[in-house]
Amino acid sequence: MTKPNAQTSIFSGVTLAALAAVILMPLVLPSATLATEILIFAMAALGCNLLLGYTGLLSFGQGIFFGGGAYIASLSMIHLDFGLFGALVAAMIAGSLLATLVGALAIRRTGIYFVMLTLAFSQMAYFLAYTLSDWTGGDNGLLDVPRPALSLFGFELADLTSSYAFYAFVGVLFLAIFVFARRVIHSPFGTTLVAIRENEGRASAVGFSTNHFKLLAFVISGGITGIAGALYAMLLNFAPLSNIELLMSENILIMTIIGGTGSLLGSLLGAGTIVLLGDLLSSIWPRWMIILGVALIAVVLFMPSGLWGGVESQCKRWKERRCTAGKTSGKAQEAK
Amino acid sequence: MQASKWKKLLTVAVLSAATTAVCSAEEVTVYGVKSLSGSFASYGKYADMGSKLAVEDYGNLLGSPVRYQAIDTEGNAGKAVRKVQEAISQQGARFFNGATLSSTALAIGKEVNKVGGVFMTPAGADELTGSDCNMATFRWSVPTYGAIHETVEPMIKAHPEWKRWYTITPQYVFGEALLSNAKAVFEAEGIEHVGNSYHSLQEQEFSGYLTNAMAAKPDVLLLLNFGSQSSNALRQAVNFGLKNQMKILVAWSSGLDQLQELGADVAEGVYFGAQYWHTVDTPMNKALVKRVREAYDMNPNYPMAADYIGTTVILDAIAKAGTTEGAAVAKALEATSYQGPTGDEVVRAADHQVLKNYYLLKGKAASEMQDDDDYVEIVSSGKSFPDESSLECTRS
Amino acid sequence: MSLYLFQALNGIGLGMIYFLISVGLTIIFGLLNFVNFAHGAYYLLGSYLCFTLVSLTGSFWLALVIAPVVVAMLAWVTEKTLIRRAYHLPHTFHILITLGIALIIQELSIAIWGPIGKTVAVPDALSGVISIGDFFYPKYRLFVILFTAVIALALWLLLERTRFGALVRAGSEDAQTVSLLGTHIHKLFALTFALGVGLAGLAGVLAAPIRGVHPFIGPEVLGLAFVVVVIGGMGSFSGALVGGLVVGLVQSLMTTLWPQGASLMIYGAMAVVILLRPYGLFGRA
Amino acid sequence: MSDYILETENLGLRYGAFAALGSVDLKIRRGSIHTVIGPNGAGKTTLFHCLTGERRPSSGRIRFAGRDLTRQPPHKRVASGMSRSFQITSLFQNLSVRENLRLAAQGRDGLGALAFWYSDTHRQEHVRKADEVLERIKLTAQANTSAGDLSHGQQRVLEVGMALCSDPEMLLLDEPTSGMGVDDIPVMTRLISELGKDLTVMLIEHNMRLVMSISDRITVMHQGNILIEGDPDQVRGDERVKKAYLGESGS
Repeated sequence: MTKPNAQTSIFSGVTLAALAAVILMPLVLPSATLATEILIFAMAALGCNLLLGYTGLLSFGQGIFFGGGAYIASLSMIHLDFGLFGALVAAMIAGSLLATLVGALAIRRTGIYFVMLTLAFSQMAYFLAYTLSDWTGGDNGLLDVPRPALSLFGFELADLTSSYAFYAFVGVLFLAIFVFARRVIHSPFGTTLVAIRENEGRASAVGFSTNHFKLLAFVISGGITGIAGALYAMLLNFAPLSNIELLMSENILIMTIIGGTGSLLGSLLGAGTIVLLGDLLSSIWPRWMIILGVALIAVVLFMPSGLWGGVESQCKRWKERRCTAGKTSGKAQEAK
Repeated sequence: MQASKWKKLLTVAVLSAATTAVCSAEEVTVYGVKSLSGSFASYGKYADMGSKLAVEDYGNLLGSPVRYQAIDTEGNAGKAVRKVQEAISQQGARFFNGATLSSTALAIGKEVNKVGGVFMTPAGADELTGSDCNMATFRWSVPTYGAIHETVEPMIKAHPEWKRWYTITPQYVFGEALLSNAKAVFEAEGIEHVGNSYHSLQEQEFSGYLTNAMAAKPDVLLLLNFGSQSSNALRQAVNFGLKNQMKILVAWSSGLDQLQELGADVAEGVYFGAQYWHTVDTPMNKALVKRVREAYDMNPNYPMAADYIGTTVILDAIAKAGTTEGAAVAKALEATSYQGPTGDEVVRAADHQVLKNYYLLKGKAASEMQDDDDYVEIVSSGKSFPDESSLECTRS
Repeated sequence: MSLYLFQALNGIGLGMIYFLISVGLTIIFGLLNFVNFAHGAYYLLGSYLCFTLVSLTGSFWLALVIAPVVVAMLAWVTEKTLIRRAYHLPHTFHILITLGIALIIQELSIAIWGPIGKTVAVPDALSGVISIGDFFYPKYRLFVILFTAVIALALWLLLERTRFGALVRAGSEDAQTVSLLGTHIHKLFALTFALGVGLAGLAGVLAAPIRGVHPFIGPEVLGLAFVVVVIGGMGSFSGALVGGLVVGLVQSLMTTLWPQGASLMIYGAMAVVILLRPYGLFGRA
Repeated sequence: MSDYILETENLGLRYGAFAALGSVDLKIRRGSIHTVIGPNGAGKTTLFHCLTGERRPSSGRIRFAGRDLTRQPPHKRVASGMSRSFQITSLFQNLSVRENLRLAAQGRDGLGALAFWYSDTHRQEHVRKADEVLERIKLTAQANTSAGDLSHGQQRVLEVGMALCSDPEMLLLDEPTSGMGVDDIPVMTRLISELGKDLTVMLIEHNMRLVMSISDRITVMHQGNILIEGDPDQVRGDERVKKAYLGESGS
């Protein structure tokens, strides 16, 4: 959790790593749609990470924002002829509004009761979506969701029908959100979130009205997750009810935690791992979720800072070994 | 940090190289969309076995052996659609069969239609051959219309004294479709519909609804839910002793697998509607049962039979069209008639609905069962489909 | 009128099963301050073991005794090997590790018992119904109500009248105190975890003849247990009892009044309770 | 402007029949070091919590710098110029000492810190403030160490330093030497008396030697009420105080 003070410029190593991942993924993965799915869930995990990793809020409500974003984007395109950006903005606003609602109520409680509240809201949102079947398509899902062309001021810039074109669009958007998220966590606001995560009582004592901060964290997280939901609907041309199920919230959480809370690249790594694990293993062994279960346990026991944390500490150890080998041998390795 | 990134990319690269190497297809490949993992595994496993067997049995097509590839939906419509997209764009997939969930089937139908492929599904949603029909989508299962007509009507005909009916309906699109069909039949036959209970998508506790049903004192309790919900509703109805007070009809059962789950004690005396039953006396079914017993040492159940025939029919159409060009195959499939497991089956050109029998079954007592799977006797069977003039399907 | 009475009886029966599921969760949370997301999976295991024992021995009564004990023993082993090592971590990790365990139990169950559900027959002695006025009520469900009531009483005595119970209660107040008393806190934790999970297994056994056995029942059961525990108050025995009965009754009566909204209502009620009475009806700060 | 920066009037807090705080009229003179002492259960901590806003009093009023802040939440009191430390060390354990202080300084911005669109380093004044306090509490050498890795004595000092970052007019210290080793106490004593030169300090403390050496004024509490108030010599000589402490092992 060491925070380099000076390295907050946009083009830091972390951002370059994200850029490299975005460029390389479609080249090494079997398809652009798979890569797109990873980026979309990485976005959702990023949103979740702002809450969990940086503010310490474990929210089972991420599916509400994801599903809400997907529905609103789809409906605005189907019924109101919204274009690409219009739909994305609508989804972002929807995600933020839903997050404001859920957040405002949930942050009135802390600890496990907070978690339970988000869980209850998640179930309610699901039942609501399924009851409003005239709008959401209920159990059948919302079909015929368009994927509009990329256009600005009426000029069509690019057709996104091809999976690679759409990937490129999602990739650019992902990087924008990634940079934005980095900006957020290194802003006065973001550092205050970390303070709240570390010690809410003290944060309040030094003058922060912590609830306002938690709420804004929810709003930003909801907005990002809403955009991810919208992109998912555009990818599939379809907004299934499963978007808003508790299972979706659970998946987003698992991606975030497995990847590593409190690191943005961890979210990308976590989303990539879970999506790929499902994609590769499910075709080999239908009971592949046993492996997922074992992985979850292993992360808790051996890698509480997630895969990214594990990678980082491996690197550190490796570097230290290289450094100390030259000078004095040994001792630095004990540093945790 | 640099090193860690490379480490990660390297693993990704190795993993993906392994998957891309698999696919290079000149031959015909049928893609089976099956819920192998996730919460509909009970269905997908047997559906997959059915498709696999069909491809195996087919042998050569257009000069080379047919290939089969399963796509695991992970029980999630989103995953399913994404994987179908991938198969279409990366491997040029055009021929698909399967999908349990209505939402999955509807969305996949749209994707396959975009590239002019063929998709044969046994899913339940009437929209597949109704408002959301398209050139690519074909449906093997009888729609809710037929399921109600072929179960409720024969019961009324045989027992005119059963005048009071009570329904329990899951409140979503599919349940509503069954209910509105049932209401129409009740009206036409002069049946008194003494009440209906709606329940939600995730309900597993039916005692409350059953109490309401008991209070209405019906002659017949009609369960319009399916899967584990209908199993639990039925179990609990039996617990409540409803079997002694009224007849029970499960209009949309999944057949053998559901009866195996319920057991003879629960099923005895209960009526079931089913798309397929393995003792149906048709030449093709006899061959199928024999083949499945050889291959898997079991009797074929509905998902297995449905996806066996679904896959076979697609392959036949490809042979008939003499090409793997999707649109031509779809055309070839339209208006064909063939011998299926339920006897004569016809693909209706207007909406791509397969016209086939639906069965009314009645549970036997355990003592009357000839073998482990002999849970029911077939009471009646027949074909009922909405008129071509009243179809909702408007395909350009 | 009698319809509502009947629904109320139903609600009590349902509520008692919910109580059994939730009381284990609540005891574990109270003492260990640990959230067990695998609770529903252990319930599932109880159901499946019941099925296997009934089909092997033909005796439901044997299953009723053995299955919960086996589940409790498994829980004890899991506590020793895995859970214990996560106590010092934040709740996030409790949730994660038990989610992992739940996944493994669920998938292994499918691998062992197959994806198709199973039915457990009601024991012969309890099959059939007794008539109450115009209505019939299943003997088995009455048995469940009475049996659970006995279990609840026994549990209450265990917690209120024994040294073990005193330690559990003291530990729920302040884990430090108990270790100061010189008690092996590890042993106490393991026993409590096994007891709580064993109760979930027992609930699974009792529910099997009513609900059947289905590999994906775990999350639903878990969700309900959370609702009950949150309404009643985390860590409170009487909270689990009252919460269970309230949820059972509400669910049962709602099926007559507004069926579609039953689920929405329950989660809505839970949210309202947390917001108005932060620590549930019987919870402490 | 009144001589007194903080005045409470009839301040009380009841839990049912039990009065944790009876009726307290406390006046703290601007620029003084004012200590509240008393045996365990005397109500010191409850009084402290009412002043910081952690507990809402059931009766009475609190006036600070001429304003009534009886009902103000804790975080708003910071903006009024009141700042506190904790009895049990309460730091951002995983963050560096400098970041701890910088965040504490940022607390003064209140809702202004909601800004998420610019980098935190833009607000140099917080960094400067942090460095200034680092000097003052003599932890500059440890600036980049994680707060959790400091020695206990250093953590206690940082605890006080955190309270300084908001440029308060008045400092409320909750047992600043709590848990400190004998060797570290003089450091704290020096720090507090130095702070007393610039601001008003109110503290709760058990260490009598420290109390007697630095306090300008001492209030002794007993059973939820003020027993006496006076300068160190007056308190030292008072019989009632000795009696009140008698139950305790002579601290």
